[in-house]
This record gives sequence, structure tokens and C-alpha cells, in this order.
Amino acid sequence: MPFIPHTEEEISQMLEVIGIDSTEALFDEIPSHLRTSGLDGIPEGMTEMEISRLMHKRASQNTDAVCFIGAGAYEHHIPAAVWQLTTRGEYYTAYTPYQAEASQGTLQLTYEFQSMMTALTDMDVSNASLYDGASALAEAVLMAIRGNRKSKSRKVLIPRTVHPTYRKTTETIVTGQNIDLLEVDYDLAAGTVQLDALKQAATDAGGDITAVVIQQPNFFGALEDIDAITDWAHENRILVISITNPLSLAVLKPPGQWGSENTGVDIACGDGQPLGAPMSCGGPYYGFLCSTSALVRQMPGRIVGRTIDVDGKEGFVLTLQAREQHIRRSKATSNICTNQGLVVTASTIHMAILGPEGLENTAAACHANTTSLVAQLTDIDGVRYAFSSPYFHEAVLVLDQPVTAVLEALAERGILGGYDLGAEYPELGNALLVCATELRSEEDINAYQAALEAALDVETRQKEIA
Amino acid sequence: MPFIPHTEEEISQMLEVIGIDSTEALFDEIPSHLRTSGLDGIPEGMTEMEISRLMHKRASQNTDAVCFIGAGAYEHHIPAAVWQLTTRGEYYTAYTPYQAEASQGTLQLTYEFQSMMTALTDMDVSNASLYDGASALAEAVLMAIRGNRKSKSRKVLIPRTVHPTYRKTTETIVTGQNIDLLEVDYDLAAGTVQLDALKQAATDAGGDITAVVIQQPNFFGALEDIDAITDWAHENRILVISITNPLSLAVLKPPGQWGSENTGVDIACGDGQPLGAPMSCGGPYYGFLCSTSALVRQMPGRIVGRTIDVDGKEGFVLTLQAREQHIRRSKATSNICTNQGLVVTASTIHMAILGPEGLENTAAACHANTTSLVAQLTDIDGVRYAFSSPYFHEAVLVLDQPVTAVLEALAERGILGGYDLGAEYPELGNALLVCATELRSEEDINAYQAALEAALDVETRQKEIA
Amino acid sequence: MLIHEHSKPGRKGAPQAPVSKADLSDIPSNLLRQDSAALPEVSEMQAVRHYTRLSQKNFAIDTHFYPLGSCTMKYNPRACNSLAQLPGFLSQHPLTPDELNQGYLACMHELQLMLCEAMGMAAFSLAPMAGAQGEFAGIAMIDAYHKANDDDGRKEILVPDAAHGTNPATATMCGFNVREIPTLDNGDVDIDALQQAVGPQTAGLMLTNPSTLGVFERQIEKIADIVHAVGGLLYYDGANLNAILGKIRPGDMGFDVIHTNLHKTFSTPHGGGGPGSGAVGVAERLIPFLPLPLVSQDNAGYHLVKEQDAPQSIGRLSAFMGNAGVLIRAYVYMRLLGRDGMARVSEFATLNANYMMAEARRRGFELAIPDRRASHEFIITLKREASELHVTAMDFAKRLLDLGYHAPTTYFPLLVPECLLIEPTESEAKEALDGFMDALEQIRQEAESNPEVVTTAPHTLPVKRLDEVRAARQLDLAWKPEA
Amino acid sequence: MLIHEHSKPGRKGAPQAPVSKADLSDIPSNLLRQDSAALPEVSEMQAVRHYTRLSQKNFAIDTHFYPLGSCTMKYNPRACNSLAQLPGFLSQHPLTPDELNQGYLACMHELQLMLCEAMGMAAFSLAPMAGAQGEFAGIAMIDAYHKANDDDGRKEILVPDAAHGTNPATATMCGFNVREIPTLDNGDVDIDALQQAVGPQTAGLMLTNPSTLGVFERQIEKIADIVHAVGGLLYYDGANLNAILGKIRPGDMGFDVIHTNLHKTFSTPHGGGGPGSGAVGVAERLIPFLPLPLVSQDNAGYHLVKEQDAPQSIGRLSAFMGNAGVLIRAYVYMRLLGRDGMARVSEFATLNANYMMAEARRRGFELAIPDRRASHEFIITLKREASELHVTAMDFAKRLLDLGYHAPTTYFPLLVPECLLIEPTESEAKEALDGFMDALEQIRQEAESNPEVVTTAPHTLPVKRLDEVRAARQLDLAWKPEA
Ligand SMILES: Cc1ncc(COP(=O)(O)O)c(C=O)c1O
Ligand SMILES: Cc1ncc(COP(=O)(O)O)c(C=O)c1O
Repeated sequence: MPFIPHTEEEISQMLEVIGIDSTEALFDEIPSHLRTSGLDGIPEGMTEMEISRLMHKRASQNTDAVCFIGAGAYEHHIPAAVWQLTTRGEYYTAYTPYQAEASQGTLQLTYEFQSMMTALTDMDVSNASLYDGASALAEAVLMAIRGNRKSKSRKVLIPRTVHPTYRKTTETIVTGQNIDLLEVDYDLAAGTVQLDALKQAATDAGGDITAVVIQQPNFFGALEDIDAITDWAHENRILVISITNPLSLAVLKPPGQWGSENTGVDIACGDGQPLGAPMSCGGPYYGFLCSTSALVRQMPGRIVGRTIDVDGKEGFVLTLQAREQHIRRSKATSNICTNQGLVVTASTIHMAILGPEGLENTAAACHANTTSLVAQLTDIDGVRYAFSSPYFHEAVLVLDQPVTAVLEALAERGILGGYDLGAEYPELGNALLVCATELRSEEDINAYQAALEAALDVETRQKEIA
Repeated sequence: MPFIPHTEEEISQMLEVIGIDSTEALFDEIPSHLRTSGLDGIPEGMTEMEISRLMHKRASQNTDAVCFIGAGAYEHHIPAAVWQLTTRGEYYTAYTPYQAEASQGTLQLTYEFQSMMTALTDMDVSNASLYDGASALAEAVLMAIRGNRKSKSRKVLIPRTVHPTYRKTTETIVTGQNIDLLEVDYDLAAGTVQLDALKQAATDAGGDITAVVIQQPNFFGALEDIDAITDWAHENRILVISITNPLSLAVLKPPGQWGSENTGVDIACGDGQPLGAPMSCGGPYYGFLCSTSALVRQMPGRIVGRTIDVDGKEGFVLTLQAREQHIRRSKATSNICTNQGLVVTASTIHMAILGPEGLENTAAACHANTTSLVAQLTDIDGVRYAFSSPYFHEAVLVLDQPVTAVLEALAERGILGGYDLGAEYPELGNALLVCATELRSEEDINAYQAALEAALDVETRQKEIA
Repeated sequence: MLIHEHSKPGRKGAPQAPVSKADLSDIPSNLLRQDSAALPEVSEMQAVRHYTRLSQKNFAIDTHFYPLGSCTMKYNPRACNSLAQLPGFLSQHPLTPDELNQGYLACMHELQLMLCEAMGMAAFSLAPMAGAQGEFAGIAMIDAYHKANDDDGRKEILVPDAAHGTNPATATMCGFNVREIPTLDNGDVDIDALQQAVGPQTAGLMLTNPSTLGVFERQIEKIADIVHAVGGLLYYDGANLNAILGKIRPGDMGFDVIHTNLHKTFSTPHGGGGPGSGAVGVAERLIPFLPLPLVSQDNAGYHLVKEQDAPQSIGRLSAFMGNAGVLIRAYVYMRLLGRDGMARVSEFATLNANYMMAEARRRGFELAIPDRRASHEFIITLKREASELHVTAMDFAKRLLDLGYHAPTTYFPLLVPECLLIEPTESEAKEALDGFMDALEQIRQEAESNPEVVTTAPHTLPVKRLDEVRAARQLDLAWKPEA
Repeated sequence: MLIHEHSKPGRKGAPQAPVSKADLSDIPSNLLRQDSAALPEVSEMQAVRHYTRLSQKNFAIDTHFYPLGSCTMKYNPRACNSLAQLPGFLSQHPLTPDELNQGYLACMHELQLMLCEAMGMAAFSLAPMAGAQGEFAGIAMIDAYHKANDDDGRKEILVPDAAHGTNPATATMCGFNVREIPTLDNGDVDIDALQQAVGPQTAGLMLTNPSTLGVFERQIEKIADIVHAVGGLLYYDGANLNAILGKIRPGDMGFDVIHTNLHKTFSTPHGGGGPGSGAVGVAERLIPFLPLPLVSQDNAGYHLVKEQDAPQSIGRLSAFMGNAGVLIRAYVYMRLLGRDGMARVSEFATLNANYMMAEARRRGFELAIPDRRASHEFIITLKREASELHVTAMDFAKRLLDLGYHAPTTYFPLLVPECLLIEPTESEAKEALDGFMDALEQIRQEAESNPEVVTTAPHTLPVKRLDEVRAARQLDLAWKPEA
């Protein structure tokens, strides 16, 4: 029997010890009229050989086009060692490290992860992960509401330059708790939110704002004026929540230093995917959440602390558990229990192998490749960069033709050409968000350029014909 | 620096301890006129990202046609657990277990492997592996020469039904030691070697024969008359060396029971590839070698024994090392040192996971699939089974057209149609060796049938046109 | 030793990254990082060695019997891992157009259908990323349902006192007040108390059946009637599904919403903390409220349901597709088991638990609920040992580690003093169960003859008992470079 | 506990095989197996757990510093493993027609060329499956060369007494007589003895340079002249190439034939015993004798050289392609390093060895060859400790295991009494070298103050010192079912 070790003889022995005749009797407390007759809608079992064949076929039905989509999930090189180590049974098949002494592997690794995230963000403390970047933003907002005792409004400013699904997820999650998420529009020329717009929104909302969210680089890849916004917020007792791509922090100013005096944000969150998680159809990734020490008791999720054992030897435990659902129940900082530990494991190993210089070089290469891509594509007639702001490794292009058809034409040429902004940002026209990570070679970029030229040409011609 | 952990500071510290100025000085005993100036013919180093891209491209240049070739290497389902465990660093990056106490993992596993191989072959003892099946045959022959004290002739009978490259490899390896490998022809109708032919060959050779080699199933997939041959050999003080596909031993009579009285062969060898090694372009596989207890001191290669430690606790060590090159030097049983330990690791885990029933079912399914394949292909006009003998999971088909062109036509249709016997066995005509393992589905077999029909048709037509 | 302590300035990893830093001069310098992040600088081998050795300090399913109650630590088939890691899945961008992502979407669609069948629900969403998020989605749907019916006054969620902490925490997160319902000594919900608690303020009841006490709630139909009668909905916490898979379906018991922990019942690995998946299923009337993404099928193939086509949806719970890779693993597992395999899961999980419970009784341990069938788990209470011998459940747990067993869940459910919640799962062999019971017995003997060895356990692990109080008081949550 | 001891009759693995046994009735029953093979019957989880835990009982590069002299235990980059396991390589049948196998053949052709360049040889064959088989191929080629020149009387192979055991064993296997050449105290070959030993009977000399004594043979040109002068050929045992890679090439030293241990210098993992690869390179005049398969290139692509086009080849050494998967790993490693990386290998391997040697001297250990540069390895002799303290090299080795270091090679080369042959390799950091030297020093102190702790070591491993004599006398080489 698949995955069941019992022999007939053992089954009889066990039934005898229990004092029953058959395994059926084990279910005699279940009202018989409720019993399931059989799960006819579920196919019969397969052998590993058969499922393997099926899954290879399914996997091959997915595209293998060269990817220029970013928009919150990025294709990076992941050292081979990372997942070979991560899928070792000792990491892969352990539970949450409740029994600290039997879980020092996971616990120490998580402590190292927290150390790396605080280093990258330059924040005081980090938790052990949340589900993903979007839900981490929701938790950050809830944390800010709990943490900003000076504000009573439960109002949070969120620029439209924040990732659309992050905003939607946050909306879903905080909606039950009487919180106002106030969207703030961005500047169409700059592709960033202006301080004036934030001020105006604050005034319109009556002045008392609990927190402001800033994404850097923002959803368009453009760089926000983080220092000014941070300064303004703190002058007005507004907590600052940053969303950052953690890879970008190898070269961009870390949230812990935002503000003209490097005072830093209060809560830093984001998605850890660029640090060792494959794109994998959308998950599992992980959300990271860092904050100032002042807010540590408002943190959701697991936190690992370093301590000593009875002999004074260093060791690691889950700590500050009084914040959590299994202790505090309905008064917990969050309902989160299971997090994204394995992806954190991969990410920690990924960062250790790349090191600070490796991450810096990678981040800089992403920037350089996207710069080349934008340069080469905007060389084509009818393609222009949408904004005036500098960008990190994503940029919005505006085409003189509808994006959908162009993307289809590119896909036929083996190129996933980017993310169509039409649905979320109709005001931008035929806008396309493109990204070239360190993996995109010159050859790839040339191929994109050629394919786009051809696609636009065909489109142009078809339009002329019609 | 790739894979080198030294910092500039450490380098200086180390040089100072050594008492030199630069690493150059480390090489000052090498005559300077012999020094290499630079390895210009070797390209510059690549990043992992770059080599990864290159290797993906190279891998994709290999065919992914459905494989019906056997001829000594077989595509089987390997449980996912097998190589995930085998490539754990503790197995993958250990050396030969010279320090027994720090190598109990590898040693115990090897002991378990020896136990499994003696169980499968029903022989007394097994070594820890040789390079592959072909070189194992060479070692088996040398072992027989050393072991058969009653024979002086150094003559060994090898039927032509033994795998051609096994015969060639053996020729290469034993050639320096004055051994006569006498080829014995097979019966064209049966596709097996006849006892009379062996007798005749023995007589022709003057009567004193040291050993006879029998492959079961033989290279054609056909089943030899092992009992009669074993009986005759033993009556004539000839040692019997079997070559078997170890998977087949789940259903076929094991070498340890060959002979009408189940007396068994003296030395059993073969290639372990069907037990957990992927086809992998031809290697690494491993050779197994089992024998009677009487011959154990003639064994080449490592052997692991079970013993106890000073507390009486069970443990495992390399044993009978006095046979080996590092002790016995020029008088060793073989020069082998490094063997195929990692593949043995995989194979042991593979056997443990499949278990006796899993191996039996797999072997039987291979037989059934090949039987279907032969039935379906011989349904086609101009295709017939070559022999009268029963077969295990390979069979020789004879076509009414030259094989080369047919195979090319099949390959264009995504089928690797088998192994062309033309070069090695011209007497068989347009002969093709085919194999369908448990992995070949009904769909695959139907596809082969359709492709062969089409290929033969085209060929026929082309011939008609010409 | 921390990875940071292997670090040396200027030490570099393998050739993992572009070899030199590209130009960043087009970015204003006030937006750039000035210092270098204090990340460890180690060689690739140092990292590999460090994390290999670190891993060996964990207990895991792949190394030890791990009868952690409520967590369903069963075997995680290795095929699920390797097939989920096929490049066609791993390198797929989540925003790939549906037409180019059919292989993945086909798996997800079938997974939705299989879950519906196994749970007796009308529709499933795979969006939630763990059980707790599934609970969130479920309670948010209950809220949305009532609101859609203009039934705005339902401010209360009922939760049995035996419930997992995520239940009340979730209700709060969704803006509800939580009211606890007591449990009887026999493990059943106190029906009278429930009857008194329900009313027009009742949005719903969260229940797991079998409960966290390891017994099947026999009055489930009555409970459903009571809640439904006042207009409330019934939420099923699917953490204990391993006990009933293929035997009885939550939908047939009358539940309106359910989350499943795919990382429990459907054997995706727990990964030392996650990721999991908390797919949610609903009865017909709640379908419009399901969270996105959802996969639908038509003649042209598989599609993600568009937001505009799901106007009543509670919305999104993540940026993309939930924990896609976990879902693929669950899909493979379910296909491997098939319909018969599913019923076997609960059969043998239950057999193992009842066998262990019978053995515990035979060996003189006190059972929390002695007169009931165990479900897939059961509870021993060590209150006698604690009061008479001053050896607590925690001491037993720590000593078990020395003897090569992961400890069961301790001190949960909160109702039972000094308890061990023991869940063997179906994948453990009788030898493991017997070995564990022998160990428990040995510890009790030690507690009598030599309590010190138990109360100071563990002795054989990388560290001895750790000071949790110090950890919480003298917070040390991250390594920082020396200033 | 053996896997067999987890077995129960009727226990079945995962769904790994076809579910039932197909019909075999067309095979005569006397050719069928009557009993079932006594293989273990365990569940998949039991197997996974057993082999996971077993693995943890090994020391390995991925867990410990492993300075095993002559074995070059350096870091095995994980990328080599994953890229060699790409399905396009793994599922390729060895008899796939060349046209359909171009990706693999391209790698092999480039590997041949890179090895030629790195070694200064005219051509390479990748056929040999380990160092010893490479030696076999080399000596067989020397034999074939002489015979092709009708020079039949050359029956002797010369081997320094410091040589690895495979050298004399190989010569015997090829049908030669072995004559040993003594080594001087300074580690160089005794040139006078060599001069006297050579003659018309000399087929060749097998040499490794640097030698197994860890020093570079300075007289190599003279040695080459002496051997060549009498018509003999010079064979290079490539086990020590890590010391000279990119610094001096065997071809330039005058060698005619060479084997390389790709599992040493080129970092393919040793896998607990193998597989390795012993690719052989030759000077121009020996090209016709190279073993098959060989990969050639023309305008149409890459091809395997056909037997009829290599009539003088010594022939085949394996059924198919040698250890193809190992060759792919070596190819990836070489491309990762590139030309500069190769020279760095020997530079840092040598730096590490000389640093450790200097430290050993400073700490008062006796060096076997004190006045020479170390190559990539060096030798400590513990003869004083053995005679005065009765603590042997083996005791030091076993005690090192307790302290977390794999022992160096002991009692090899045979010339040096009570020796430790220490090879750190380039991939170890200074901390590891220092830690090892501290451990050695600690053990010497223990040997003086508390010798018992050393002579009964190890104490902290899964087993204590094992009885090898018993193992060889009371042979127990396989588990057998009880009769
Ligand atoms: C009964 C019960 N409910 C809910 C949960 C929460 O599930 P998750 O940890 O996946 O969020 C758990 C798991 O710990 C549980 O045991
Ligand atoms: C000096 C020397 N020569 C030859 C060999 C034999 O190589 P292999 O073990 O690959 O057969 C070795 C390896 O142990 C060695 O160290």
C-alpha cells in the first residue's frame, strides 16, 4: 500500500490490542448515514512512474519563452547549492521548531536570516517570515495601526505606485478592522508619487494619518523621493512603511536610512522572492518584515532569539511567543502560524553564497541590463520610456499600438515581453512594464528588440490594411 | 576567487609564516625553463549563470526521442528518493571509507549492498563494485584464472552471444596476461549457444579449459540453456562465469542456482545500471562481482565486513585488504582502487525502495512490454522475430530492408528504434535489437508500430522508385 | 558558530554573480546605499559545509518519528518534490498569459475538483497560503455572505475552548468578537452552552471535527442545526482531516466553509515552518465570495477567473498564485494516492492512534478521554507524574528527544493539564509506535527512580535545555557587526 | 540497524513499480526464479529515513575538513552536479546515434582539448573510469607502442618505491615485471639506481611529480633523458596534478603518457569510493594506441571514432562511454575555473600545504622531508611519539576524528614510518588549517599527559575503534536470512 508500512499480520496484532475486529470499527462513532461511500470523482491512484510522465507532459505545456516580465516576481540565477541544501530532509521535513533542542538547525538558520534581513534593510529587528510581500504589507499596516499610539484615525496613505495586488491584498486583509486605506495618485510625468499629493491627501483626510506606505523602487520600477516623504511623515507623527525589493537594497538606500537624516522608516516589508526563490508560477515566496526595536512587540509571526542553555552554551529558541495566536489567542498580533520557513532557508543560503559583493554585482547588472533594454527598445519608432524618473530594474514603455496584440506577437517569437499595464493604469495608454535581470544576456535583449520591431511592423501593416 | 577562500590579508600572513614574499616562490624548485606561460587554449572562466545557460543548451541538443534501445543500458523508472538521497553531501563528497569510524554511513550501506547482491544472485559473497559490467567480466576472467588451480591452460570460452563490447573490453584487459579467450559461435536459429558447440570448442582447444562465460539473458535477449552448460562445465572442472542483468534476477533463475542440481556458478558478474543508474550517456554505471566463498580471496576490489568495536558494538570496515593494491602492490588481485561507490549507493537505495516485489513486478512488466512490442512489430509485413528461443526483455527483429535507413526514418518520427546489429553480426542480415522496459507505455509501442510501418513503406516505395 | 563568524572581509563566494559591479551613476546618489550591508563573506564551500552541518541538528520526518499532535507529520513523498521542481513549473512567471501556462493551470483545476470531491464542497479556492489564511478567507466569506444578505448585525464568532489558537485570532482579525463554547469531559461540545450562546449576533461557529482533543464530535448534526437555525454558518478547521479522509466529508456533516491544510493531510512538507497551503472550500451559497485566484475551464482551456467576473469575491490574499509550488506537491500526492489511497490514509492513521492509545492504557498511562475512540491522535495527561513526581509533560517531552523521538505536542489543547497530544500518522510502522511507547515507559521509570535525568533532559542533543526566559528578556534577535 | 532489520514480509514500498506481476508463462519454468530474493521489504519512508540517518554517520567534504593526502578532497561545486543531471544528459542512451547526441559530444570534445592544453599532451582519451584504469591504459599503450615497433623484449616497468600501490599493480596486470627504484632522503629519485636499472628490458618508468612524498622531482629532465635514452617511455601518474596545474605541464617535463584523476584535480566528487575518471593523454607518437571511445570533430559535427579507424588502439575499457556523468562534471568545473582559475588551484593548494608545514615545524612536529618546499601536500612523521609515548600515527588519526577533522592519509607512502600525509587543498580557509594544527598539538599534549584518551580514540563517533582483525578472520560479508 503506497506510503503505508503495515503488513496483514501487524494489522491483526494491532486490532487485537485495540480489541476490535476490523478497522471499520475505528469509525463507529461516526453516524453511519453520514459515511462517505467512495470518492468517485477522484481518479484511481497512479504509480510514481505514471505521475512522473504526466507531470513532465504538463510542465512541457508551459512556455519556455524568454522572460522580460517582472512586476513583483523576478527571474534570477540561483546557485545550484541553494536548493540542493534546502531540500535536505532535515530542513524540508521538519515542523516549526517548537522543540528548540531538536531544532537548532532551523532555529540558528532563522536567526541568521533575521540578521541578514536587518543588515540589508538596516532595521533593528526582523521576524522569521510572513506568507508573501503582499500579505506582509497587510500585516505591516495592522502593525502600524497597533504601533502608532499617537494617531487615532486608522487612516493609511497608499500611493498608486504601490504594486496593485499588494494594495488589493491589503484591502482584503485589513477590511474587517475599520481601517481606511487612502489611495494617493502619482505624477503622470514622473511616474512617482509627489510629496504634495501626500500632503494634500493627509489634509483631505482630516490631518491625522496613522501611516504612509512607500514602495521603492515603485511598481513602475521608478525611484521615489524617499527622504522627503520620510521626513514629512515623521514630522507629522505618521509611521512610514517601506516596501522594497530586497535585492535592490544591495545598491539602493536601505529603509533604515531613509530620511534626510537617515532616521529610517518604522516598518520595512517586501517580498523575499528575488533572494533565492524561483518564480515557480507564483509561489512559494515569502514576505519579510523588519521594524524598529520600539515596535518589536507588535510584530506578527515567529521570531527567533539567541540565548544559552543550562551549561551556558549558545542556542536558539522561538521567542516573544506571547504575541502569537497559540498563546494570546484572540488578542494575538496576527493569526499567522505556519509561515514560509523553507523559502527562508533557501534565501538565507542564497545570501550567504552570494555575499554582499555578489548581491551588489547582481543588482547592478539588473540595472545595467534594463537600461540597455530600454535604450534598445526605445530606439524603435513608436516606443518611448514613459517617465522622467530614474529607475532600478524595471521601466514602463509606451507603445503606439495596443499592448495585447504586441505581446501575443512577441510570445510567438519566444519572448514574454512584459506586463500589460492597461487594466490597472488605463491613464498610461499603451503601457508595458519591462524588466531585464542579470540573466538576460545581450543576445536576449537583441532578440527582444528584433521581435518587437517585427511585431510593431506587422501590427502597423495590419492596421494599414484594415 | 572561485572556490578559494583566501583574503589578501590571510595570504600575506601565510606567506610570512612560510617565510617567502610571494606565492611564486612556492614553485622555485620547478626548473624555470619548464614553467608554463599560460594555458591559452583554455577559455576564460565562466560564472555559474553562464555555464548553466551553456549546459542547458547542450543538453537540449541531445535527442528526446522515445528510447527502444537496450543492448546493455536500460531506461527504467528510478524513484525520486534515490538520487535525492544519493547526492546528499555526506555520501556524495566522502572518500573511500579508509577511516572506518568516520565512514559508517558508506560502510554499512556497502555491506547492505553486498547483502542485496548476494541475495539477488544467490551467491555467497559480493564485492563493493567494479567499474562497469564489461570490465567486471575482465576481472571475473582474471579471478577465474587465479582461482581454478586445477586448470593450467588459461583458456576461457566466450560465446558470441556475450555482449560484443564486453568481449572487447575483456580482450583489452586480459591481453597482457597470456590468456586465450576462445570465441564460440551461436546457433543461428535459436540465437543461443549450444552445449555441443562449447564441447567442440573445448575439444578443439585441447580439453583443458579454465572457465566458460555465459550471459543470461544473452546479448540478443534470448535465454541460454544455463543448467546444461553449468553441469557440463563443472563435470569438466571448468569454472562458470555468469553475466546477468541484475533486474532480470528478480524473475530469472539466479546464478547461484544454475545447474540441474542448483549447484550454481562460481563467479557472477554483470552491470548494475538497471538498478537505479540513469542511462546518462553511458555512465557512471557499476560492475558487480559475486562468487562462492571458496574464491573470496581472489576477489578484486573493496569488500566490506561486519565486525565489532571495542565495546562490542556492531560496525563495518573494509576487509581482506591484503588482496588489494595498496597492501599487496604488484601481487594484488587487481589494480582497482577507486570504484563506483556513489552509483552503488543509489542502487542500494533503489533496491530498498522497490523491494523484492517491486523488482519482480518491474522485471515482469519489461518482459510483457517487449513481448507486446515484438508482437506488434512482427505484425508488420517484412518484420520477423529472428530466433526460436524465449527472451526476457530484448529481442532481435529481422527486417526486409537495411536497418540504418529505417532507424533514421524512425528517429525523425521521435523513436530510437533499437540497436543495429549489422556491424557485429552481419550473418543475421537486417537485424535490429529492440527493448521495451516498464517505462514504455502502450501509447509508445503503438507509436513505434505506426512509425515503423510508415518507415518501411517509405523505404519500400523508395526502393520501388529506384 | 554563526555563518557570520565564518566571514572575513574580502572573502568571496563562487562565481555566482556577474563579476563586477555595473555602472549606477544614473541613479541620484542620495538614493544609493553608501555602506555595504553587513552580510557574511564566505566561500561557497564554507556555506555548503555550514548549512549541511546545521541541518544535521534538526529532527525531521526524514530522520525521526515525529508524533506532533495536530501537525500530521507524515511521510512527504520525494516524487512530489522533484516533480514540482521541473523547469516547466519552476521557471514560470506568475503573470505568464494563461494560454502559455496550460500545464500548470490544468493541475490546479484538477486539484480544485479533487478537493471538492474529497471534502464534499461545491467549490474550492487554492489562494490561502496556510491554514490560518484559509481560516481568514473562510471567516471573511462568512462576513461577506451575511453582509451581502444585508444581515449586518452578526458580530460574533463562536469557538470551542479546545480550538487551535488560530481560530480565535482569525475571528478577531476579521473584526468579529469571539465567544468560547465549553467542552464536556467526554470531548464533545457542550450543546446546552452552544444553544444558549447562539443568536442573531452569531455569524458562525468554527469547529474542527475530530476536535483537537482527538475525538469525533458525534453531535455534529445537532450542532449544525443549532447554528443554522439562528442563521449562522458553520466553519470547518481542516487541520484534522487526516482522521476522516474518505470516511466522512465535512460538506456532508453540514459545514458551509472549510479550509484544508495541504501541508498536513496532503503531505506537502512542512519545511521547518512552512510554506503550507490552506485551500478553502465552500457550499454552493458561498461560491461568489471565494478568494482569487480561481481556475476555470472552458472549451478553449484553463483560465484564471478575472476580477470583474467575481465581483463579490472577498478579494486577493497574495500578490500572485498563493503557494503554487506547494499546490503542485499536493496535486502529485493526491494523484499518487487516488481515491482508495485516500481512504487508507484515515484508516491507518486512526489504526495507529488507537493502537498507541490502547498500549498507553495497558502501560498505565492516564488518558485524557479514556472512553472514546481516538481519532488520528489522542491525549495522555501526565498530571499524576507532575504532581507526585514533579516531572512535567515538558520534561517527558525533552527526555523523549534523548531517546530518539520527537516530542508530541505539549500543553495543547489548553484544557488538558500536563498533556501530550500524540499523532502517529499512517506512515509510521508498528515498530516505531512500540519503540515510542517503550520510551515513554522508560521515562516514567526514570521519573520514579532517577527524576533528575528527566528533568534536566535533553542530554544528547547539540544543546541542553535552553533558557527561554532569558531569550525573551534579553532580546538578541540578530547578529550585528561590532561597532 | 541494517535496512534488512526494518524489513517485514509483505511490507511494500511506495507505488514505484507496476502494480502487479505480468505473465511470464512463456519462459520455461526451469529458467525462472523459484524463491523470492531475500531483499528488504520496507516502506519508502523507512528507506528514506534509514539512508538519511546513515548518511549522517559519514565525514565528507561537505561536513568536515578532509586533508586526506594524495586524494585531493577539495570542494565539489554543486553546479557540476545539477548540470550533469539535466534530463538531456541523464536520459540519453549511450548508443544514441552521434547526430542525435551532439550536445554531449561537444562537451566531451572540448574536454579532450582542454585536457591536452592543461597537460601539454597531443591527444586525450576519456575512456578510463578511474586513475588505476588510466594507468592500465597508459601502460598498455606503452606495451602496444613497443610491440608496434617490433621491440618485443621490454618486459620491465620501473616504479619508485614511494609510488602508489596502483602503479606496480597495474604493471603486473599489463604483464610486466616490476622493478622498484629507491628514493633518496630528500625525496628525489635515486638517479644512480635508476641509471643502473634501465636497459633494453625497460618498457617504461611510472612516476608522479610531485611525488607521493609531497616534493617536486627536480631531476625530472635527467630522469626523462635516462629512460628515453634506453628506449623506454615515461608514464605520469596524474594523482598529484593539483600541485602544478597551470604551473608546469607533464608534457613539458618529458612525459609520454599521463593519466589524470578528474575526481581529484578536476573536483568531481569521490562519492564514498567513486566513480572517478582517469582520462589518459599521450604524446604524438602514442596517439594511434589511445583507448576508445574518442570524440572527433569535422564539418558535420562531433563523432565517436569508429573502431576500424583506430586499428592500433589498445581497444575498449568499458561497455560504453566510460564514466560519462563524471566527465560532464569535470567539464563544467573546468569551464567555471577557466585558464586563470586553473593556475590559482595549484597556487593556493601549495600555499595551504606550505603554510601548514611551516606551522607544523613551528609547533615542533617532525617533518619527513624538512628541507624542501612542500608541494600540495607534506608529511609529518610521528616516529618519536610512537617510540617514546607509544602513541602511533593511527592513534593520532583516530583522535583527530573526535576533534572534528578527517584524518590525513596514514602509513602512506610506505617509506616513511608513522607518517601522516596531509593535503589541505586550495578550497580550505586558513581557519580550518589553523584549527587542524591546534588539534594535532592538543593530541600531542594528550599523548604526553593522558595517552589513553588518544590510544582508545575515537570516543565521540557512532562506533569506537573497530576490530579489523576479527573482520578479516570471522568473515561476515553479507546479511543472510535466518534459515
Ligand atoms: C487545529 C489547527 N487549526 C489551524 C491550524 C493552522 O494552520 P497553519 O499552521 O497552516 O496556519 C493548525 C496548525 O497548526 C491546527 O493544528
Ligand atoms: C598517487 C596515486 N596514484 C594513483 C591513484 C589511483 O587512482 P584511482 O583511485 O582513481 O584509481 C591514486 C588514488 O588513490 C593515487 O593517489
